[in-house]
Amino acid sequence: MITIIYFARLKEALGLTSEQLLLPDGVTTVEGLRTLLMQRGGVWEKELGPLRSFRAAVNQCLAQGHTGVKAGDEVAFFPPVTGG
Amino acid sequence: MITIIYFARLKEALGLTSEQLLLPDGVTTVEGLRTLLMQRGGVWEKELGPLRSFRAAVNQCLAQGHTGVKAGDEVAFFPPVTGG
Amino acid sequence: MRVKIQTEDFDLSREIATLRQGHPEVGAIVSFVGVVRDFNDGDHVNQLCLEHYPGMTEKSIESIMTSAHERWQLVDCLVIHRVGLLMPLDQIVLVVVMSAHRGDAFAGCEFIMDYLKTQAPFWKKEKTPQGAHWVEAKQSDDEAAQRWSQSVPRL
Amino acid sequence: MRVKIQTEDFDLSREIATLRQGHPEVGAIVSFVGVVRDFNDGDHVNQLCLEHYPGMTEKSIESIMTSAHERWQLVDCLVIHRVGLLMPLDQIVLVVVMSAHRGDAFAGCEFIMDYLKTQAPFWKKEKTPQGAHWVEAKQSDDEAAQRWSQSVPRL
Repeated sequence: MITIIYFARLKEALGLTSEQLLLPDGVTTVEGLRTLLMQRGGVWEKELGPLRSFRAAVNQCLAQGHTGVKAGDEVAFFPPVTGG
Repeated sequence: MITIIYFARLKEALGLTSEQLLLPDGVTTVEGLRTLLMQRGGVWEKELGPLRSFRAAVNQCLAQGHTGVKAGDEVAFFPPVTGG
Repeated sequence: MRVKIQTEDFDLSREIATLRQGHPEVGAIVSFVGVVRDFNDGDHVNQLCLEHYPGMTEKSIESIMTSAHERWQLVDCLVIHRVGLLMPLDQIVLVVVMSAHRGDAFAGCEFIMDYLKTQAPFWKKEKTPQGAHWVEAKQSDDEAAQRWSQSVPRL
Repeated sequence: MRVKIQTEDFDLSREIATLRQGHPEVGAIVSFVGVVRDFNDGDHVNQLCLEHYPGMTEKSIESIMTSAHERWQLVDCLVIHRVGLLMPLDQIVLVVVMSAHRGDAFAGCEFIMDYLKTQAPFWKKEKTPQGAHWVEAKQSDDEAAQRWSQSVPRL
């Protein structure tokens, strides 16, 4: 089980602030997780597709596509940050 | 007639805050004025000599040795500044 | 090293006075205050709503401040970032960096701001007469942060 | 553009609030506060006495601020410099620079401080238990000011 959190534009577009997901075998990275979510189609495919720019964090640290993901992790997807 | 003002270490060493001086013929630059003052000897020679580092201003603008000096000017001699 | 994420406003003088306590070696204090402009890319901004990722926000800012301490001789630093609803002219963010000497304080403060802009998880939503929209990230902010990764130290 | 030479202390928050009035386009405010350190080159500083050249001080600082306005997009700036007797931990100098964007505000503020250190006619006298002495100018301050005369603009 992993926790996925969505922020800002992604949260609104997906209509979801967070979800708990059983990690399927073979999904071991952020990129793998993104591909899995995009298979939901529709807004998922659009928001997490290559045309939309977004960032990910694993356990509250900025992550890359190849960053590992395992049961118990907190994964977040969000747009590029605009604070300050 | 020109006004000469002294500040900080120079003022204390020379025992003088300012003086009014009739500019002799031939003294037309800051360097010329400095040479004139050094001819007073003693502490003047020591404080305005090449071993002591000091700065000059003419009419309240930082000046170089070749900066012109004429009757009516306000000339200042002082150590390198240490504000801020 | 302190990070505060809060909805309330802050007072710069008071924050500096608190930060200075017990640090007689400080000679230079550089502060950055970011405020809500009344005009933004031509649209009249009525309100700004700031969302953040609790937990990660504090962690990422602490990590940026730790990097600043490793690169320059800093005595202490503070970041305050407001979240929630903000109005034009409101203060959004404060970065204070103290050092014995001014060069370190300037560099440390600008470094923290540049990384905060690109790495701390905040998102701004603008509400204008034309409707609400999420603010897009700026290329110039990425470039500002990247220049610090050059190995050549600035004077 | 304002210059104040004064014996009284100043309040940073209040000075910024005054400076911001009528400037809704400001997004970034960078401030530098210089304070009297309790230790200076190993000697315990009891007091600092600041002398200046009235008239030239204001002119030279205004000239530095004008240069900063020519080099960067600044909205307004303020310099306050105290003179007379100062105690350890006292504030000595304040530079505030406001701009639409932070890069300009940081550069303008550091530029003004660097030139103020080398061109504005102030002199510090330290009174320590070992006696009073005039503070010597620092080579590093000249170097800090000189880097701005390179024609390559900073990012």
